[in-house]
Amino acid sequence: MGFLCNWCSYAGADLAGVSRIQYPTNVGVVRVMCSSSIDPVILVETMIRGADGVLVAGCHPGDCHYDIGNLQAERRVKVVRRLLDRCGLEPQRIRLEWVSASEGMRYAEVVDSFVEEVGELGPNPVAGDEPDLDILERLYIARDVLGDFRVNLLVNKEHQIEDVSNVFGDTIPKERMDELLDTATSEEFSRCSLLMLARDSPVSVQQMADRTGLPEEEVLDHTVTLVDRGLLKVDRVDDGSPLYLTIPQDRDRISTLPAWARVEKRSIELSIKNLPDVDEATKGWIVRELLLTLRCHNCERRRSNACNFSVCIRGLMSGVVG
Amino acid sequence: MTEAMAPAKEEGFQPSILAFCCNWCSYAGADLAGVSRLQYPVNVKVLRVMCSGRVDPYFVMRALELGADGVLITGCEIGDCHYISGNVKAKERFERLSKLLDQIGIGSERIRLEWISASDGIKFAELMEEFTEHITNLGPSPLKGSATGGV
Amino acid sequence: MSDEEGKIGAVMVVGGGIAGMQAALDLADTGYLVYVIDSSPSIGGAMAQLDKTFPTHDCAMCILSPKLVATGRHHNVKLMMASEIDAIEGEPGNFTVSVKRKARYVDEEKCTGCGLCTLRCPVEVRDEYNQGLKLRKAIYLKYPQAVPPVLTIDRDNCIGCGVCETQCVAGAINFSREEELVKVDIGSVILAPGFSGFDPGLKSEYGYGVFKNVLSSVELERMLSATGPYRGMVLRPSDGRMPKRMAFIQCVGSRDVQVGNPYCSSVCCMFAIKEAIIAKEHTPGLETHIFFMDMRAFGKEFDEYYIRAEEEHRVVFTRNTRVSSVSENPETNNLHLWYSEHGKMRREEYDIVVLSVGFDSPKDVEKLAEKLGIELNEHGFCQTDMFTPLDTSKPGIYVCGAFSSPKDIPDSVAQASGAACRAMSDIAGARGALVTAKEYPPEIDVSGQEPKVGVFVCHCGINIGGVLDVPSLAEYAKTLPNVVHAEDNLYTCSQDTQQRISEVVREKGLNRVVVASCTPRTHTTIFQNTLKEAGLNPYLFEMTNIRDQCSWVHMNDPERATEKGRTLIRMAVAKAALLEQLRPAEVEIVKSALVIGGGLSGMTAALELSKAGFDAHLVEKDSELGGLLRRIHYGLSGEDLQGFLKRLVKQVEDDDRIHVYTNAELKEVSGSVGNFTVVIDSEGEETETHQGVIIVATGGEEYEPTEYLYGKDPRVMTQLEFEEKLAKEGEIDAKCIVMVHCVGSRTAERPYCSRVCCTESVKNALRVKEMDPGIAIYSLFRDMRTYGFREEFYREAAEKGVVFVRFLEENEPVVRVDDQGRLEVIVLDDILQEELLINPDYLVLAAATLPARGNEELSRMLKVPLNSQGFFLEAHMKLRPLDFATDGIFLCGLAHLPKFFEENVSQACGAVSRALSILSQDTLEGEAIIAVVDESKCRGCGVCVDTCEFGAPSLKQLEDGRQVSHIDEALCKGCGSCSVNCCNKAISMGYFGTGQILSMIESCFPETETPPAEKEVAEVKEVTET
Amino acid sequence: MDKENVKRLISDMGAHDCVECGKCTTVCPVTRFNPEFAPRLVVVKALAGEDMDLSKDSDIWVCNTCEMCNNMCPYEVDYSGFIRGMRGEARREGHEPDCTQGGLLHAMMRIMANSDLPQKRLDWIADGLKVAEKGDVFLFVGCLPQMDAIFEDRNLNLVETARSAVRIMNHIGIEPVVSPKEKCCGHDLNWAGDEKNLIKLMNHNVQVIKDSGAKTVVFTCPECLRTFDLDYQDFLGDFEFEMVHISEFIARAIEEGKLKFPENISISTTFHDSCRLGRHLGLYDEPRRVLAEIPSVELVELEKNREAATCCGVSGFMSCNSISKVMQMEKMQDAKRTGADVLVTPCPKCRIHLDCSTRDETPVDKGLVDIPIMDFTVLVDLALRGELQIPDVQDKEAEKEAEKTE
Repeated sequence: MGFLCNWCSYAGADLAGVSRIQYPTNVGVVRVMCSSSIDPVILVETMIRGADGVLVAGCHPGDCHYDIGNLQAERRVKVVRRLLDRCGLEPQRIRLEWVSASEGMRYAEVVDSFVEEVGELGPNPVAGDEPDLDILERLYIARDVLGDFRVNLLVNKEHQIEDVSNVFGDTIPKERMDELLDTATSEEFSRCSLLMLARDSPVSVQQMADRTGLPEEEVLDHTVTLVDRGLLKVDRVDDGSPLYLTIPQDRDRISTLPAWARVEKRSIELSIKNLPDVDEATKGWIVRELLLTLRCHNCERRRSNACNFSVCIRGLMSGVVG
Repeated sequence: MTEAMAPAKEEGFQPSILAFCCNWCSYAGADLAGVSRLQYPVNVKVLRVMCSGRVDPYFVMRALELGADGVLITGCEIGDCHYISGNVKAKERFERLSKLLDQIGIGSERIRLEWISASDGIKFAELMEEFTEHITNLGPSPLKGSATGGV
Repeated sequence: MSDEEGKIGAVMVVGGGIAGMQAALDLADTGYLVYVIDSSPSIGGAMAQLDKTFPTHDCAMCILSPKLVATGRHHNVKLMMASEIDAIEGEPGNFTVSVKRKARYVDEEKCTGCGLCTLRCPVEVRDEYNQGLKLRKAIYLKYPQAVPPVLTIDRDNCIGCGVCETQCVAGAINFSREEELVKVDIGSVILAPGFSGFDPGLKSEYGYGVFKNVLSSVELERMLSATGPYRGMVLRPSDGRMPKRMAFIQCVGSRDVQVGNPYCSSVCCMFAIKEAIIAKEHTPGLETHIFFMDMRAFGKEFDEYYIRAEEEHRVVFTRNTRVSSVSENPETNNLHLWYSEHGKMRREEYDIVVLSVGFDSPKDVEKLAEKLGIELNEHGFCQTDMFTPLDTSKPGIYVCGAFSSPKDIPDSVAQASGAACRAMSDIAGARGALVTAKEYPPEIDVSGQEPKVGVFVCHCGINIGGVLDVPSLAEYAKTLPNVVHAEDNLYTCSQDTQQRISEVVREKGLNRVVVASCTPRTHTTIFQNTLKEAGLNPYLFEMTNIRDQCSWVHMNDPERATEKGRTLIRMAVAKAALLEQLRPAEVEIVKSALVIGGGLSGMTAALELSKAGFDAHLVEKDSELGGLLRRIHYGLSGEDLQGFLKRLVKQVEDDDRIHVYTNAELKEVSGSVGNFTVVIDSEGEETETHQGVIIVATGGEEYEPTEYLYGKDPRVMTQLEFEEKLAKEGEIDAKCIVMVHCVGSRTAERPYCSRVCCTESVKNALRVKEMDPGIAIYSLFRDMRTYGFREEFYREAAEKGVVFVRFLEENEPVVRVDDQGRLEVIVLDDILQEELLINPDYLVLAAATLPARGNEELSRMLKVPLNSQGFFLEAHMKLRPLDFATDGIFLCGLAHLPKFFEENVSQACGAVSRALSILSQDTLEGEAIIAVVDESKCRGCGVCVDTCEFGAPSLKQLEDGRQVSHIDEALCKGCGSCSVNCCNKAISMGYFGTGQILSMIESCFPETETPPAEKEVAEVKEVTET
Repeated sequence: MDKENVKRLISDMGAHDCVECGKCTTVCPVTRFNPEFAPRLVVVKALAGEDMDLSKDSDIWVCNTCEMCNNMCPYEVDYSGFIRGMRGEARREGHEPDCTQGGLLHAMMRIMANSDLPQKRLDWIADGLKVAEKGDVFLFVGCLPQMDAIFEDRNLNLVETARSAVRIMNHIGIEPVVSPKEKCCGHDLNWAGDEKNLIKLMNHNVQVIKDSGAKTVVFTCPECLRTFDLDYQDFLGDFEFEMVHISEFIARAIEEGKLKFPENISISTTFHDSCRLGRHLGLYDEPRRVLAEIPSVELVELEKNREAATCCGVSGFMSCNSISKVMQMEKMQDAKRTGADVLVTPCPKCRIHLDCSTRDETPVDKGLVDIPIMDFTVLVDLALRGELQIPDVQDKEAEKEAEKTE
């Protein structure tokens, strides 16, 4: 599978075609406006779908039509590579190449060498009808990691903070950012795997440590964070060790409501439904509008889903909160 | 004169129950049950007093006479009373009132005294559930629509 | 004290821990402007990290949050967080301090503490508050209940990605803030920076930081706390399992010259016992084992707590054992403890080992001391002396809390009040200068008017509106009797609706307001405030809870929940119609204080009161002042106490504001806070005085031993008698002296520790060694309780050859006279396990300190309780050690508990500061919801007098000879028990009147007619025929 | 206020004959301490047809209905009947009396009237007492067990009166009928103007007695007897069964020689003529004859006795206030002055009110009023069994100590 940025590498591929330069047929090409517009989740998704290798091609640093798109892509691929490694797949299955519009020949060589390299690595273990379930599960975990805000945010902000300037007007050295990104990626990967493990039946720290191979104290540390985020809970204590269970995130909860307000959509629609002579569309609009206009009555601001009412001590201070 | 038949348990009978809650502990427990969104039946209406020691036996008798199916008195755990011994007095009066209700036939199982501390939201919700069910099983108060009475 | 100009009525408190907060509240209540400076982003200090507190097992946060909110909300207190003192100049009463305010990048006015920004912050950092057991983000709130509730950006860890700013709904984040320097003018400074925990890693032999399951006591405390990492569960960090066996090693970083902390940190013993008990509660089947040298349980009810821990909670105590080292079994991460017992090396295995870490001086305190120009002692704590324990070396700057010497919470709180009093003494003239109060429009008298009720039903967003049909409730309210206006609002308690309510009140001439919304427990004050602003008496207001007790709990049954809402509103309107105007009673405060007891505490209190500009009436039962101090001659470092006593007595007698009554006792005390009527019988002549407050300082007495041949042999004497002998004779001819500790203390009959006698024995032993080092001294003790810096004198005594012999309670020393008439003492040495036989020339007994004989009588007269041992029982053992439950009466000195000279001085100043928070006011507002007596119906049977716990009702004679009940408005708390016990309902309650409650009951059950409808008499006729 | 009813009331009670001589006002115990109240004024106002203020603190509720005025009135104006009528009128307009115990007893009586509940009221029948389902003699117990429950903390042990009555009857070979169906006689509701519920209770009680086939109904409580004898028969005409007070019953048994009293310790008593027994029913001599029969019992008459006996301060648990307290003090001082060992009263209500007046604080010195109080029937029963002794005074302090050690 190949993702080619419209301005450089796709043009390069066309040039190879115009110059009738032959190259293997294995690479299916997808044109994208810029190499940075490929969300890392898509890269993992393609591997899950069984692609043996993914090629990302963009403009040479400096030529990017969108100024720094290619640098972003480079960082994203680095993260995905690291995650693939954690999943037990060879990182080389994903390759990033700079191909300018004039380099038809280079494009073909790139395709040649990539097809050959992937050939040596052999087929994607999760492809076909009996995929390697263990790796597949870890790929799903990788997808969860990339779906969460933390890793994405660090990757996206990396350029701004390292090269330009952060909000304080100074920059953070590259090593520190990379080290931060590495720890974040591996931490989130471990946490998502714990959540996956504890989804159906409660598991203890030892069981999680054995199944994921992580050291027990690290597993314990992660459980603390996951419990704090409201994603994990202690189901029961059995013979001295607590068993953890993932908390299913139900869909019916109204997202713009604070976590504690477990008022379901159903009851809002209930109170709106008997509004006389109002058509369905308007009713839908009213429900949405009502939810958006909620103002927190002690801070006068639009309510948000993390506005943890009981913590809002400003309310307590003004005698408003119990 | 035939033995007064136990009033038939109308299905769908929804008892109406009055609860006296003391401001410092049980009312706070009720609020905590609210904040933690513990669901419990609608039948109980709360009347706030400063202390369970403020609940006069006549209030309970008057409520029963007016058709209350059950009356709950709640207060602080012994030793926690904001006024030191309000709940102790409430307990003494409750025992005397129970004897009287047994004697005149209403039966003391229609009234209940419970200690709920300010952090006992769950206990409050469970009490609401259990007492409503208990009164539902007992059936409506014999004094309801009591204008008929007589021979 | 005339108000010389130039004195500034403001005080700066450095440190926002429990001591800083107590000092700030005392000062603010007395009318001073207070700046509280704290280097951390919010106040709370070390106490905020605690789960439970010893010995009462109060939840630390439950008793701390009221103080937090009070300090945060007090209109005389300004919080300056994340700030440090940069420089100070000026002289006592007029300082200018420049304060360096670190940028926290969050605007304190706008931030509501909602924590939304923390969700999206990508940077995770180890959380210091949770001792690193938990993670926090780069933008964080120190702990959930932090005050002020403002987030802070940790500049060192933040990568500046700016996500938090995008998330902040309040727009409170502003990255451009820089560090600023602020100049503040104040009158005095109080230092309460607390302490820093000893880093257990420095004791490498215990493997902290190397072995995973070796914890510090603070880490365990965090684990035990519900807001801690494991939500209250104790888990082994190595494998997340609950431990079976847990060991505590005491004196880690205390009583340890090697690490430079030779002193004792005073609290770790009791802290360990508490943690051992609570850990067992959280972990079923856990065995806890404490290794210690001396169990220093010297505070109030500490010894009973220690005994209960051993007998009831089965905590195992191994005495006299200092664990030498800890090793780990790599597979199981279990730990092996190596210690010697009776000479043999022992090894035991545990799942978790807890190191009871001691106190170090606060972080970078040298810098602070240098800036302020105050001296520190060799351990980095503040240098104070025995006579002025609250003053630093620089005049105008005072100290309290752990910074002066390691101490527990009650002692810190007492010292904090003391420091507040000392700080006020410099600026007494400027009291109230910089403080303002809130005004309200004149109140309209609605009595006699027809009730006109306004009903406001609240949506509370969708909290109520989502379940109840609020508009229909408002419509229904219109149909109720006496209701002239009803409406529903999205947020009744929001600012604009408050204005709306005042408008409607004026427009429609409402004289009753009913609000149907959430819980009255928290919101009544807001609405009552609005009524006052609209010119209505605040008690013409009734609130009914249709949120916490209706919509939130009946979500799946909206129809019947709305029906219940209607009933609740009907009940509220029924009561509202009968509400009457209530005005809280105002009590004139007499500007003078009564001090009972003319010992050290009493005299110090009287002098401080006079300095603050108030008269003090000092009542002393003996013929001369001084109390127990008359028998003490020198301090630990040889200070001349008798000289000090003479000067103190002279000061007291010369002060014209102090009226001394000797050979005096109290005949009778009546009245209540602000106006006590006190009859003093001094030398036969009775004088009746009126006092605003009372300070109890009745001191204590030395125990007359009955054991060890005391009184039968002149060579046996108590420590005080021995001290007098040494002081008088200046030398002693003896070869061998034996001292016995815990004589009369820590017995079955008196299970408390008299706290001072261990140190007293060491003092006398050192005195003897000074006179003649050749004299052999044996000190037979059970637990050496020389806590704090007194530990060094214990070590000095040991170095000078005093032989300390430990004996166990069960085998006490035996004393007899042998055949040659020599004294003979036989004791089983617990360490050597062999009997010692000594023939001393003198036997000195460390006799216990007993409560003063008159306490029993006084406690009945003042109606204040005694504890089981006969000492006075304070309002709250941890946070109100100097107050009684009854307002206006305070406590200090030995009357509270046996204590040292400097502790008495601190407590005396503290009691004065507590008293000034009342004396500084002109009037005191009492309770408004109180009992009201209908004198025509009252039979004067006195049942209400017996019922009331607060002594509010009393029988008074009317002119026509009838006796009727009279309620003392200042004492009545409004519980209503008396009105129920009154058989013909002569007493009713304001706001919870009998008629009002009955109207609510009747409106709650409308179906059956009330009273039963009238039937024709004719119906009677046909009955007779049957 | 309905003019017709008042007119009919005035004619029924013979109020026309009032010549406003004021004798009633002079003897009225309430007027002595409450100058604003005067029975004469009430009647005069009614006669003049003026609108009367019937709210709860008006004159009609302050009257103790002790019928001193009826007794004294030369023209036999039934003043207390008039007051009872006016209270019925006030009740119709929604006014209610000021009840003691917050109205707990009236509520209980209304509940009994308006429901038919299986009552549990015979627990007091101790072993050894023989009672019957059917029989000639019916013992009407009244609300003793209920009042014992309400006033439990005063441990008056009111039900002992019923036990003594049964013991006395068993002694002379009678097994009285005691019915679990019996309800409150309605005396208090009647005097509170609640005629409707009185009628319900009346119908029920009369039916119960008819079902038991009793010929004679013995009452230990004068208030029940007065309600049965006068009020019930006002409505239902004369009954076939005979109604007697326990004192008449015992006096008759003594005449028939069925009762002999053994030796007892000598005890001097003084007798309180309860208004209902005395002035309402005219039974003055029977109790005295019985006491005279007990050899060792000596009766010292109160200064104001028989028709002149003052009231115990409260009737029908209504309007108990400072005036009743002063009345009670005077009564108890009179009793103490007789020097008797014990004050005997035939009526349980008098006993409750007089005991209440002395057990707490008293405006006068405690020593002047601390004479113990004993029920007439209990005294006779003890005397019959030779176990008569002087009860100790209700000492509240001692009770409190006992409570503490419990």
